[in-house]
Amino acid sequence: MIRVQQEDFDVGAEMARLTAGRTGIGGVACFVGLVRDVAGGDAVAAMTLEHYPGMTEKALARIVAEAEARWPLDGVVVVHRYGRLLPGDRIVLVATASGHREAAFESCAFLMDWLKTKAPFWKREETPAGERWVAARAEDDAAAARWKAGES
Amino acid sequence: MIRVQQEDFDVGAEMARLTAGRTGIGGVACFVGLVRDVAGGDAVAAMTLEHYPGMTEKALARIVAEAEARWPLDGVVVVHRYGRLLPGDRIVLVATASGHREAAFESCAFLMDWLKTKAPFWKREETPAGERWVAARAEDDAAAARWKAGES
Amino acid sequence: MKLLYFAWLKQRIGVAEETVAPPAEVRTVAALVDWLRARGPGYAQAFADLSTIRVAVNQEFARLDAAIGPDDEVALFPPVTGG
Amino acid sequence: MKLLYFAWLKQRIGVAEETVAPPAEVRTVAALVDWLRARGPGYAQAFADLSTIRVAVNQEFARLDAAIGPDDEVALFPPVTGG
Repeated sequence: MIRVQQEDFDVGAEMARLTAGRTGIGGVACFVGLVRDVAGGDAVAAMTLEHYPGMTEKALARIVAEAEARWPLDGVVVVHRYGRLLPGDRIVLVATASGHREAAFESCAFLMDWLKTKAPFWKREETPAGERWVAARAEDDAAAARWKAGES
Repeated sequence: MIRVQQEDFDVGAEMARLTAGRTGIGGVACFVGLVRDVAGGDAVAAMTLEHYPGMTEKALARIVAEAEARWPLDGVVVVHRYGRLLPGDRIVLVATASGHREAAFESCAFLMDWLKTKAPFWKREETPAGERWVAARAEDDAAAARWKAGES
Repeated sequence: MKLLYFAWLKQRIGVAEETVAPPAEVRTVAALVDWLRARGPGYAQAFADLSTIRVAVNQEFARLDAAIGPDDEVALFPPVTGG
Repeated sequence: MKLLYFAWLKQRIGVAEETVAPPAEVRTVAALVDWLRARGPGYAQAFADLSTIRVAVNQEFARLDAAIGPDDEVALFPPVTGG
């Protein structure tokens, strides 16, 4: 299930929904990304996420399909927020359910890595020096590239 | 925070507690292990977890300390249940908070791998053929061993 | 042709979205960007360094040499930073 | 010396916990296991294959050659399977 929304999400409810009424799932891995109060040494008062409605959902669906092709998954949840968020606010939830924990962990990390480099979101930070757009990180490109070998 | 308990836990509440009032955390990785309804091709009606009170808490504390020594973590939660559980029931929760997602993911996977091989829990399954103790898996030993290089 | 701009590209150009009708010889994203540059200083500044520009054609990532036509939706934006 | 047994070891031996006073020459876990084997068929069966036995002395994992004394808590159990 993929959702792009302004409002916050309930981590426990999302994870419970993934496994509700199902008894063949061995484990659920999950990652929640949060707004940090500091970036590049500067205080961050708020962060605004902009996205490309229409393309965002398609890009996320493609990334999820790729994860499902690579690992035996019993379910995937991706929820990504947009709009203005404050430090400590949740930005994104990725959760993957599988019979085996290795598949759950790996696919969850994969989804985050690809989402960071292949989904059309942009972050703007409010700092004491003014507003600035967050630059793409080379580490994120490298993290996404490590899954490349098996790319379909 | 480490807890060994018979009762269920609330995943959302545990994750929220990890980050409550803190704004420097970039992400939380989490894993929830569940009772599967099948094992080795046999239906599992229930699973009973036995543990070694006293040693369990010490072993988990040591594993958590090792994770904290290896990764820059802002918080760790481990909750492990014991007693009789049914398919779909939660067994274990591991959650790690960090400024960086790589540290959160890796430490969470590490904790699960070490917990499976270094914490004194034993599982007994109820199957149509009777009760049987779960045998240790070679894959779990291998998963735990991959973190060995840097073992302190 | 529908154009969309995001993040700082949108701010420099000053619009989020516009419909344009470039001449027939504009058949690739690169040619479109060249044509846009001549539209004003905001465009010229936004497209000063192509290494910082990413492209989607009809909501799929594409390269600067991707072919485009009058019915396409072309989006121009900096590298993504979500998650 | 306090002994604890877990999982199928406990079931085969028939007790979860007991206090024993082995002779002074029993100074290691291995010697203790040898001494226990002679206590009855349940023990002999439980300790038939030492490769399936794990040990903790005073709630820390230990090896079969670990030294033990009268005041120690010694636990014997199969490989762990939690998580």
